[in-house]
Amino acid sequence: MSMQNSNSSAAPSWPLLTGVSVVGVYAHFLLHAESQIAVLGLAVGAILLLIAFSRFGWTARVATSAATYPKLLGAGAVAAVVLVAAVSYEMHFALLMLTTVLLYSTVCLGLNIQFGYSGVVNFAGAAFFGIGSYTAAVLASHSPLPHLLIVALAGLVAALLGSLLILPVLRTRGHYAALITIAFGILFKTFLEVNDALGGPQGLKIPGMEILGWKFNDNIAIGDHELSFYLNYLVLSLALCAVTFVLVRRLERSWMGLSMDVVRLDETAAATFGVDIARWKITAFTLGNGLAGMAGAIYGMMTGFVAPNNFTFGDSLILVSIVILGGIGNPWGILPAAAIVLILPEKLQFIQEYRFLLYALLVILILLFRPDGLLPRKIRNYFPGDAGR
Amino acid sequence: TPASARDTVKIAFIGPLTGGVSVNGIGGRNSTDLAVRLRNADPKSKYRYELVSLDDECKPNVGVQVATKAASDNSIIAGVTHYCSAVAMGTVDVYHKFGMPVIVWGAVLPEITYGNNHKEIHRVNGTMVNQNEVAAKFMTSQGYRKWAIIHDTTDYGKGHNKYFSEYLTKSGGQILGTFGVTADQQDFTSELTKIKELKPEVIFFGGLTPLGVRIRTQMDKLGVKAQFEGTSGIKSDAFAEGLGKDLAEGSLSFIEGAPWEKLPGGLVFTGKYAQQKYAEAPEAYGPFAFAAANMILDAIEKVGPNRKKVRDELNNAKNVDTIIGKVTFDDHRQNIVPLITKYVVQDGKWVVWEDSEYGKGKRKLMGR
Amino acid sequence: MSTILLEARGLTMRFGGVTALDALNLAVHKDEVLGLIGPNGSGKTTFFNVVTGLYAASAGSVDFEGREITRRAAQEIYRAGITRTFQRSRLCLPLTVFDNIAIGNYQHLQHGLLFNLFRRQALKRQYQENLEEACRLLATFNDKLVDRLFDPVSALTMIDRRRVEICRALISRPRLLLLDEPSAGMTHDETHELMSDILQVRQRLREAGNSVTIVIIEHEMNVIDRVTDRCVVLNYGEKIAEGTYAQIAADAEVQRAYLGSD
Amino acid sequence: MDLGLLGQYLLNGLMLGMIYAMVAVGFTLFFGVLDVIKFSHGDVLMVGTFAGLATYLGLESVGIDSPWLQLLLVVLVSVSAMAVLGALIAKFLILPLKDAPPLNTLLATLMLGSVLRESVRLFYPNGSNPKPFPRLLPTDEWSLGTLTLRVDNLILLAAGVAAIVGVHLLITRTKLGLAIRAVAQDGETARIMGINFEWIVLLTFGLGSGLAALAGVMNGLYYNETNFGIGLLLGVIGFSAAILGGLGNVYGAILGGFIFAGLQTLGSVALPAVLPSVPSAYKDVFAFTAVIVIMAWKPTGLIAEKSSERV
Amino acid sequence: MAHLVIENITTAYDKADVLQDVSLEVEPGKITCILGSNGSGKSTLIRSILGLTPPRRGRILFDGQPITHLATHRIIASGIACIPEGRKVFPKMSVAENLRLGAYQESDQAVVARRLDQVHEIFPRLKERTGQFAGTMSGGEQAMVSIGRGLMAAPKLLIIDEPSLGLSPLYVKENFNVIRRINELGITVLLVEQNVHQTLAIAHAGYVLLQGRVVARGSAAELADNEEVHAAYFG
Ligand SMILES: Nc1ncnc2c1ncn2[C@@H]1O[C@H](COP(=O)(O)OP(=O)(O)OP(=O)(O)O)[C@@H](O)[C@H]1O
Ligand SMILES: Nc1ncnc2c1ncn2[C@@H]1O[C@H](COP(=O)(O)OP(=O)(O)OP(=O)(O)O)[C@@H](O)[C@H]1O
Ligand SMILES: [Mg+2]
Ligand SMILES: [Mg+2]
Repeated sequence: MSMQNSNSSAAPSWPLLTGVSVVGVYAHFLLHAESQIAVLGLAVGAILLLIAFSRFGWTARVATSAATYPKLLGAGAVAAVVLVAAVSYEMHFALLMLTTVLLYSTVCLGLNIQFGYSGVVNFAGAAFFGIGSYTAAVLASHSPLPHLLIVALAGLVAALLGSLLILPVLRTRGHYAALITIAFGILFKTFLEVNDALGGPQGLKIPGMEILGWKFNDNIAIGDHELSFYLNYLVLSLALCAVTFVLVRRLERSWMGLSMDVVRLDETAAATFGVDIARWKITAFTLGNGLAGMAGAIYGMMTGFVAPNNFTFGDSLILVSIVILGGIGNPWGILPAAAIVLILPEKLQFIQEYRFLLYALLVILILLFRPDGLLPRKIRNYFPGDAGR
Repeated sequence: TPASARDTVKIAFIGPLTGGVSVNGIGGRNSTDLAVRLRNADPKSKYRYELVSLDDECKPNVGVQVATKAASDNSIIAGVTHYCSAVAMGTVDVYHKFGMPVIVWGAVLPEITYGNNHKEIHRVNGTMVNQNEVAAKFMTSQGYRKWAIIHDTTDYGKGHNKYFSEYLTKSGGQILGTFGVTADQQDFTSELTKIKELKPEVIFFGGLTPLGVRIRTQMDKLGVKAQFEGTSGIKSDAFAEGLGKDLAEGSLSFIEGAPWEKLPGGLVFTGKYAQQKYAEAPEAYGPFAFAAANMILDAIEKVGPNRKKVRDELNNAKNVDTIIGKVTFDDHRQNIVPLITKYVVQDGKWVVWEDSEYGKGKRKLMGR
Repeated sequence: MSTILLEARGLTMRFGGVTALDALNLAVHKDEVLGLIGPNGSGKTTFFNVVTGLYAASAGSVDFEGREITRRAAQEIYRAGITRTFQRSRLCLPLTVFDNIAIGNYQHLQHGLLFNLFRRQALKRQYQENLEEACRLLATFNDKLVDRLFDPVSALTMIDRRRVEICRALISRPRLLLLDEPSAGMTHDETHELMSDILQVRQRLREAGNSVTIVIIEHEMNVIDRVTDRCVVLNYGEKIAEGTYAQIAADAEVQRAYLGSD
Repeated sequence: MDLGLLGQYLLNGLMLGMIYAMVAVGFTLFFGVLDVIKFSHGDVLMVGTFAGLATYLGLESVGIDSPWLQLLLVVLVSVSAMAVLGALIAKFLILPLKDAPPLNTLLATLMLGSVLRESVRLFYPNGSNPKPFPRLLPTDEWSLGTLTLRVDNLILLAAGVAAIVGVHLLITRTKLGLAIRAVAQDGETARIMGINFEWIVLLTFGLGSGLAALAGVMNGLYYNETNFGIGLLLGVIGFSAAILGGLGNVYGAILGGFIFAGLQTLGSVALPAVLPSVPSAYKDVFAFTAVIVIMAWKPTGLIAEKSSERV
Repeated sequence: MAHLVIENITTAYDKADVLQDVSLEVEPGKITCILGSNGSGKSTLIRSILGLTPPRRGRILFDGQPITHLATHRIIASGIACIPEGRKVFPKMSVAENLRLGAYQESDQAVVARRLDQVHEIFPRLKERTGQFAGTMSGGEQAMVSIGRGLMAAPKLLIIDEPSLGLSPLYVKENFNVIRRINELGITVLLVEQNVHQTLAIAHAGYVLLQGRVVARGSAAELADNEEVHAAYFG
């Protein structure tokens, strides 16, 4: 066989490490930037950095290096998040944002299985996220169940409610399928608002998380230092996000991923070669919704409150735009995209009522100049270091 | 002391600056900004104040986010916060947790103050309970008996529906039908046709200006002849402008607080507001935001920029003079509003009922 | 060579007013190469589509290895051992050559959640096996394609794509292979080579104990002459002739309707 | 319920359905041309209304006050302004994205919708408040018992029908329509046929946006009120209606529009009458549930596209 | 007159040049063919002429006018029509509409109707199936639609890319007859075909492309004897 298995040792690892560090440092400064000048400076800096990276071929080096050491890349990413979090240990807001980014990333990893692999469109991501939050609200207030179990149950409930849509989702395609989920999202929000059983439009309070007596909502005292209680949620979310990431990645690089891709690209060819279309669509839809539900539960417990207005069609679109901006099908794209989509509007607070306008314009510009997203999906390689790159 | 030598103290404003109800948020923001500017221009003030305004988009999750941002920033001493009730409900715990005193300037749900015992949470505007009690009694005293209710399905509309219906039945009014509508609904013809069939004397509307304008306009289109009665949410210039003089004529609204247009302080407010050339009007709740900001600024002047002290100072507010009348906080730090003011549109302007030709008997409400 | 592998009886397929297959009776014998020819629009592709379960027959039945497969789902028919190529190539263009071939082996791949996500070593073994088989197949058709195993199919020329499509149909070792105009657009030489390659793979599979029966649709009479054991000629969805190429080429009706007499 | 009221519901439903249908036809048109869902459609409609309103105010200020002349100019200015806007959108947003995945176009146009909406809110004088839209049509009315028939409604209904029929004829009967459809199915081959690809795309977007503006002005004339938020919901409903009917089919869009209006009317009036425990506020829940059920039953819309695929 | 001259064009898709320095000439009134194995750049050449993938260097003259960088519809307007590779019928349009689009630049209904009759005469199947969506037709039927559509344009120069792909032997013969007849009507033809025997039988002159370069040229008879052609096609 003429495959080359040998070139993996050639690429050095330091470009990868440098890349991860640069991104980490940048994220840190971005999280902490408050003044207009700082935000603008960081924006300009990002552009210059990107130009410099591609001009001197650094991007390619980082990419090769990343492809060679996937484990290192993962570890690096986790380490970067942990470091950024550690440095901001008492900055509640920064930690809240970081955790939000991680939870949204988890949801989008799920959406990515749906949109990116099996081609099931879902414009009701926020609704399933919301189902998770509501499940957590109900179970945590009215049952003695351990909270980690509640998170898992929230995922289950979201997946189960999603299966109400299975029949129409399986029968429709493309824009028609989009309508089903759009209708469901709107229906969900309106229903919660009209029906008072779950708090109606005013929403519900959710108790903070508690695992084995460890109260997530209390600040952590270490010696003289008070660490923000958000660190609790951050660690949990990071764990969920990282595990999800690894699993999604494995799923992509397996026969499951292959089957889903074929279902997305050509149902006729798929059927001719025995691919069980319904099975993969259901798997993707259910997995994705379940992930949204779990993330929603943690998010709900962290913010302590849930109301229908959190889960509008607009919020579902935010999720979809993260998936698209990141580069559909590439889990690595989701993290930076989630950071941009969530943190940018927040950093634009200083332009007040103009921020949404500017934000929308920025997204359009990204779409025009990076039509395949920030990090376009790569060719599948089933096992690290194998010939496929 | 020269202005530059004064220490800078930050206070926050939080409200909806984008989206459907942003008019009110921007009006509140401008009013708070006005209070800060006036204070900074005052040579007697001890500090230079800086306003940090944040947009909660009228969404609870965003609200919690920005509340955390403000509350976890210890340089921000206190806040003038929230127009939307669901957002306020979501954030009260955050303020409590971080110990930042805030005064709610627009959200009307009773539970915001009564649903917890957080010493940080105050409210200058009244709750929908006060408003609706007066509204129901006043209308029945005018001799009306039959109502149809339209309310939006947000916390605002649903709350108003609940309390108004309660007081109305107590005062002997009869409700022929209740219709919930979504906040972005455009067409009400089927609801109104149904109402036409029910032949009520009054249509009570619980919701905000944009919806109010649409419903009143479509009532006219369909020939629904009934008195139009709204809540505090329609008491805005935009309501009268959006309908035009003729259609708006005779519409009623009830709002907590003294009629600030008539108080000397209120006139100053209007004058100064105009001077700053804000692009947007203060809207109904701007004066509340202005009053809340001033209470906070006064407290800081008095006890210094310290959250706990400011909180305690605010807790004890009794008979504080503001442009919305005297403010006294009860044991839930809710302003015991001495007064609900009734307004009626007369010749394209909201006029205090007692001063209007209606109040004086020269013009008649519909069906009287 | 007389056991019947596939048998269509009274097979009829109507699209609105068009009758694409008209009570067709057709038998495919085990181990033969059957040429299916006929004028454009005579129903050849439709026959494939009905057999492979993409269209539901309006009437009639199809038996495969003695079991009825009429109107079964395409997936079931694939599992029964029938694969095909398409007249207009239907590959997943963004996917790699390997991916496109591997999916052809769907029934032999393990799809469990646990297997795929957690038993990575076992998966790797299965992956290696498929990789080797894909390479072996590709190498038969075009050595150079092996180096392009991890290129997206969209980067290949039309004829390489067709080769990939044939590999996809072969990797699962089907018992019946349906080829729809495999040589279209190829030069004389290329066609010749392609046919030899297909026969070579078939030979190899037979030696390994898998006999592959082939039905081939072609408009290139050289090919039909060279590779088929028997031919069936369709016109307006009906069988108008049957026999060896020499026999049908001499048939007057076939000449009139299809070959065109010189 | 008496006959007059029934007639009134029917008339309301018709008017509402007509407006939905006009928006849905716009969606169908765009979908027909570039296979794109242009989600900013509703917001273009809204901008069209504001353009009409501004024209009216301008005319008032220069002293032109004949209602018919005003009406003519309002429609003209609004339609042509939106046509230009539509063409610009096509040129700078849709065409550059034509090779990108369709979801990108969807997202880009959604964002564009936000840009338009926010721009009106921020830059139209006092744009965040509702605006009265002038009554330019005669308001004579006949009362038949409890049914009120108004001349302006009838005129609007007729205008809507005329606009939709006009668009339909244009698409199916003219050479331009042929070119539009050709470009939709295969841009490159359309060019080989000698069709000016870019021009046809711009033209179609101009046309669709002009139609949106017309719908916007009609919406304004009907409700005599407008605000920056009307586009969002009309967009979602128009999209639903277009899909419900079967994309790419003008009749489907019309049918979808009326069905959606019917569902909402039913939900707000009939539903509470039949099930007293269900208040009228559930009407959207009802309408969207019905949409999902209909889609499960007819997965390619009520008037399914004629299949053009084969293997 | 329909005189196409291609001077030293180089065309590329992304990076690699697909055509390198190609020059050729299509003489008015003649059938000129282009031979070449798969991927040698024949279709790319056609795309360059049509302005779909304009050349990076070199120029193309039609009747003495440069058309190198004109928009495609302008090039078509100058009297060129094309039957593209892979048929490219409009799948969601009826056969009749597909044919009508072929004569898009002709607005005289009578002329269009006359051409339609001619096409129906050549391909009776198309008349039978006027209302069928082209996308649902069999492979060969689609080829007929595509050829018929090209004929509807009544161009000065007709460019044909592998027209007999998927056609039955009878229609392949018919097809070559049609091309010859078209040519006899005075239409210049540029023909790309794999079917070398029959192509050289009707062509007047031809070129052989190999990996994007012209490696042989000459009259049909010369090419039939040419070594390279033999090597590539007759094995
Ligand atoms: N999905 C469909 N809808 C309508 N008609 C169809 C459909 N599929 C096939 N047909 C018609 O059925 C007839 C047979 O088509 P089929 O594709 O089987 O022909 P074929 O023998 O493969 O021809 P070719 O050699 O040209 O590929 C044709 O007339 C075709 O137009
Ligand atoms: N859109 C494209 N993008 C990139 N490369 C292309 C594209 N189209 C063709 N190519 C490449 O250009 C080369 C020439 O292709 P072309 O289609 O012109 O060949 P051809 O001679 O027409 O072949 P065939 O006989 O298969 O039709 C091939 O190597 C092909 O891979
Ligand atoms: Mg065929
Ligand atoms: Mg070619």
